Amino acid sequence: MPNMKEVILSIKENHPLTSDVYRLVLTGKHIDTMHPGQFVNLKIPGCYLRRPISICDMNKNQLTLIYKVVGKGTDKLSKLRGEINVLTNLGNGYNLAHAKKHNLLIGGGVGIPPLYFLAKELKKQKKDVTVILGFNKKNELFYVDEFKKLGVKVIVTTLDGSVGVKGLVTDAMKKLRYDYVYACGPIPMLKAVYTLAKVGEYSLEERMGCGFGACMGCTIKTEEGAKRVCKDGPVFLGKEIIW
Amino acid sequence: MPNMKEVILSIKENHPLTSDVYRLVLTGKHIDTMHPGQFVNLKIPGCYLRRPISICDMNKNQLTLIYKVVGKGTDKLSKLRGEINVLTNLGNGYNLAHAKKHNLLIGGGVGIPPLYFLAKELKKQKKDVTVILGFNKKNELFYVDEFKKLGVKVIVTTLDGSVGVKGLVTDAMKKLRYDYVYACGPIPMLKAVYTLAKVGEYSLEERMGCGFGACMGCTIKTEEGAKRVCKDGPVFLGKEIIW
Amino acid sequence: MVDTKVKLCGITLTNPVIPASGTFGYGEEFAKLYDLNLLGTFSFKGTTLKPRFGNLSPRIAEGKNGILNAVGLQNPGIDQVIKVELPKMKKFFKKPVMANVSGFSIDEYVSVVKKLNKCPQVGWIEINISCPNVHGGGMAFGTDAKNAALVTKSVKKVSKKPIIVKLSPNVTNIVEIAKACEKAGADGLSLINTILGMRIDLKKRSPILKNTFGGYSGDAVFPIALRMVYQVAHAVKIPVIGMGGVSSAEDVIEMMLAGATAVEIGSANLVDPYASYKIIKDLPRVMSHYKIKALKEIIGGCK
Amino acid sequence: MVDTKVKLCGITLTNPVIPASGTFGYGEEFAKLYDLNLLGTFSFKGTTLKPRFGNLSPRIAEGKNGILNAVGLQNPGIDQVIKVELPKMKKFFKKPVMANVSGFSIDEYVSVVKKLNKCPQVGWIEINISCPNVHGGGMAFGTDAKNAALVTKSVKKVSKKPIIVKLSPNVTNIVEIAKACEKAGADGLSLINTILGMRIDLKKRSPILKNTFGGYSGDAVFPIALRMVYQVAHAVKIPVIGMGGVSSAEDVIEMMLAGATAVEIGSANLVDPYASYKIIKDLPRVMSHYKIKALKEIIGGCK
Repeated sequence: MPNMKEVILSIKENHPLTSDVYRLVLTGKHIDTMHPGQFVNLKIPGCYLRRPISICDMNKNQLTLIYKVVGKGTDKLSKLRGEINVLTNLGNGYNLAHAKKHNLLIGGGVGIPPLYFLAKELKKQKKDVTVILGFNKKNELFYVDEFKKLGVKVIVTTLDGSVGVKGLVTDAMKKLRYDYVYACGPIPMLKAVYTLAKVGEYSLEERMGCGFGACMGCTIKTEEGAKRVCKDGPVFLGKEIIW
Repeated sequence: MPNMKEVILSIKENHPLTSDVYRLVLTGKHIDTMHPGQFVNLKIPGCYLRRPISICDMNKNQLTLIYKVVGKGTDKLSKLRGEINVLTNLGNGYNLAHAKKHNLLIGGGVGIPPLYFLAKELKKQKKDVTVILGFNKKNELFYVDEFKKLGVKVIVTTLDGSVGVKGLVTDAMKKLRYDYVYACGPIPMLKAVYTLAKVGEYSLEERMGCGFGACMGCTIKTEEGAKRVCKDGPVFLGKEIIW
Repeated sequence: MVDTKVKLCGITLTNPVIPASGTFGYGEEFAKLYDLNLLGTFSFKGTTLKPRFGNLSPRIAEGKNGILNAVGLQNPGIDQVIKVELPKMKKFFKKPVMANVSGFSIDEYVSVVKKLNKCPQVGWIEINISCPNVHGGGMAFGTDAKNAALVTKSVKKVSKKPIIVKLSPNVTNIVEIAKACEKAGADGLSLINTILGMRIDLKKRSPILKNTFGGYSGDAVFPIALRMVYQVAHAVKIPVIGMGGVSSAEDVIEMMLAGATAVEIGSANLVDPYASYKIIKDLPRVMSHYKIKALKEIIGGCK
Repeated sequence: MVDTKVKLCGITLTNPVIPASGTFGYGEEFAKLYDLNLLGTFSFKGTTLKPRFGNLSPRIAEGKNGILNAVGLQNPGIDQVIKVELPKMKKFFKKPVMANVSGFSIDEYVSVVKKLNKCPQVGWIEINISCPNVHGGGMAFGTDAKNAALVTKSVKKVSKKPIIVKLSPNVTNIVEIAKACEKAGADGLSLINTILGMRIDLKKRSPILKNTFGGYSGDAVFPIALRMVYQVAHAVKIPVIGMGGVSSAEDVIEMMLAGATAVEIGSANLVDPYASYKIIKDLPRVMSHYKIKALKEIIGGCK
């Protein structure tokens, strides 16, 4: 896999998809090809630490990221125009070789974006893909049509039932047939999913110092010992994670 | 005199006049009329403290400043485009009512800009004005023609004699007739000028915290006791200053 | 409608925002910009028994996201403050003001406090035992628990006003000093004063500040100040005023969650003369965003 | 052609730039980005006798122009470091490396130092008596002159390598502790370690760091670090390594003018993995700009 690289990219688009979820499209030459589940680390002027964002889509010379405004850093990011300093090729992504006949992708809220890139790549490999997209309520929906355009089966769940299946992503899982799972979202959701599925790969989130394995800031305990979410993850096998 | 005011102004021009002296032209509505010798305080992104710069020229909705790149702050300023946060109406300027028949304006290096505004206002009042502009060498000259266009008598001095009178501004003074002096420049120059002239008003420079009299950061001892350069100055009568 | 009221040593503040001593003069410059009666109160320029010019210039240097100052307690002296500044202040500030007092000996602190007893405008006396920019006295009192207690006890003996002791962050164990002041009778504590720092002029190869060292304040020190406020507020029962790099309504709330009853705004007033005003105006919005109905309810709310 | 060479405890460095312990791992991640032999040397991840997981997450929080960390000395333990990390390092780093050692008892420091004696790759041993993120030991040794001297004397007794003691800034009088270490036989001192700080999550109303407090580092602490380096360098005769918020070649020169013989780069490596490389490449330009022919000539040059 190519090394981490520092690049200056142009902000082609930085617009809201919902009230607080934004799409950031970056362009520039020499963007290395990355894999679904990997992330980049953004230098936001006025913030000391970079902000890690997983890749939502990847085309030649173009990178698409989706992020949620949760604090001062992401708020500054949402107002950023012009150029941005980016560390690319970070982390280990999902392992597409693990895909089986029926693959179930499960995303919750802002955990959904990396699954778009994954679904796209799995379709290229002619794999059967079903996606469950979990939201709280209707006005928080994003990227549902984009997933549909990929030709994958899309199931939407909302906590309040305002759209699709009422309840949690796990409520939608029960009725489905699948041999493998790729998931990304809040820890409680991932835990519930793994408890049901007992298989698959899960992308974890943790506060990071560097994002490339130097500071040990994001280390977690796993069945295989201490692992850095940024360097050894962010994607881990369900059985590795201590739930 | 109108109060200090915080305004956001547009950067119309920010270009070098020499290798390290820049002209910054700011435009915006509600720029209050200021007086020669007053200054503004600029918020430069990436710097905590504002940077005080005296006014070089003032037209309706337009402010002209000239500054020298001396450190990281002014270097950042020289690269700044778009908008800038400015505190206007700071300090007490030169007292034009003190002008006599033959008025001599003396500026050294980056101390020259405020004298341009002063010369312009004195000419409006039909006063007789002679200006001595002191530089180190030829390639550091700026604004000589602008002064000439005001219709004032301009004498240039250079340390190395590459242009005009060889030597210090005081060498050019000796041959002149004048009843009053307005000066701005490095302390040793001001001191030499006052020693000869024994009259006039002198603009002092000091590291400032706030620029509007709150922090006492720029206080100096004067014949009339402790004075704040930012609020009680920056222009002082020669006889007030403890040389 | 949110409730921003807090009670500081028996006196109710309409909001917890207090411009800090040394960044607000005696209020005059700011009174021209906005109605100072919008403030909770403000702490006026550190005052000593005799007039002081302070240190020689340069007294100011740029930090990194902060400011270094070595003003050295310039002030006209308590008699002048009582004769000139307080009457002037009366015209634009109708609330009780906080008097900030510095000294170079116990006697000096005591004499100034006695004079302030006669000033009805003064609601609280903030005893500065932590000025890092003066030699002898100042910080010497604030970096030793015994001395800190001695000053506190001596001024308490004569003071008719609540005594708030302003602590130095330049210590190994600020909790020990805070407890000593509480035990000696302090009615409240305020922290942190500035952190001793330095910058060097690379061209001249000499310190930028004539005084060599200066007090470092501004955004940069916020995480250090917050930690000390949290430590002290959890160790004492008297109210704590939090300060150090506070520049937004969010910062005010973070300080209060750490245990601050009120919050002083310092350097922010210097780079933005409207800072304290803007913070007060922004508080209701930020409070509703974080579902805070009454500020007094979040004091020490960080679990 | 400018001369960037300096001598640190008998070993000549081609330049004074040293990535700091805890921000550079064992070099592996950075060796993929640039040739580490360009560095003066680097100080590897703080190592203890037994393997340590460190603190629970979150271990990282944003400061204000800095970073708060509460990693808590995660490391595989000295045996693993000698067996696995040092041989791996040998492939990409040919210079003597600085071994950073932490402990929770004098015996632990001593045992680790004994093991390092047998490692020819190790040029210096940096004794960390100032980690603010571990309970017991760590900073406890660094905030008391007697304890600091005791650790120093004990490791000096067994060490075959120069001992550099890393000091804590969380003290009232760092000079007193520096002198105690010098008297106890330290060959050099490095400062500052991180400053204890805190941030609070306003939504959760709880500390961002699981450990509540963390060590604050990055640009924001530079003026404080510079002041302490200046104070210590003027008080001791042994070489001082300056660190704390250094992020540019100008900062390196400012630290050396204050009295630093070499300069460690910490947090800057985390936000820009090429930081140390860029600083080294930029040094000659900045040196000529300030008319510096040889770096060793400006050490302590601030008058």
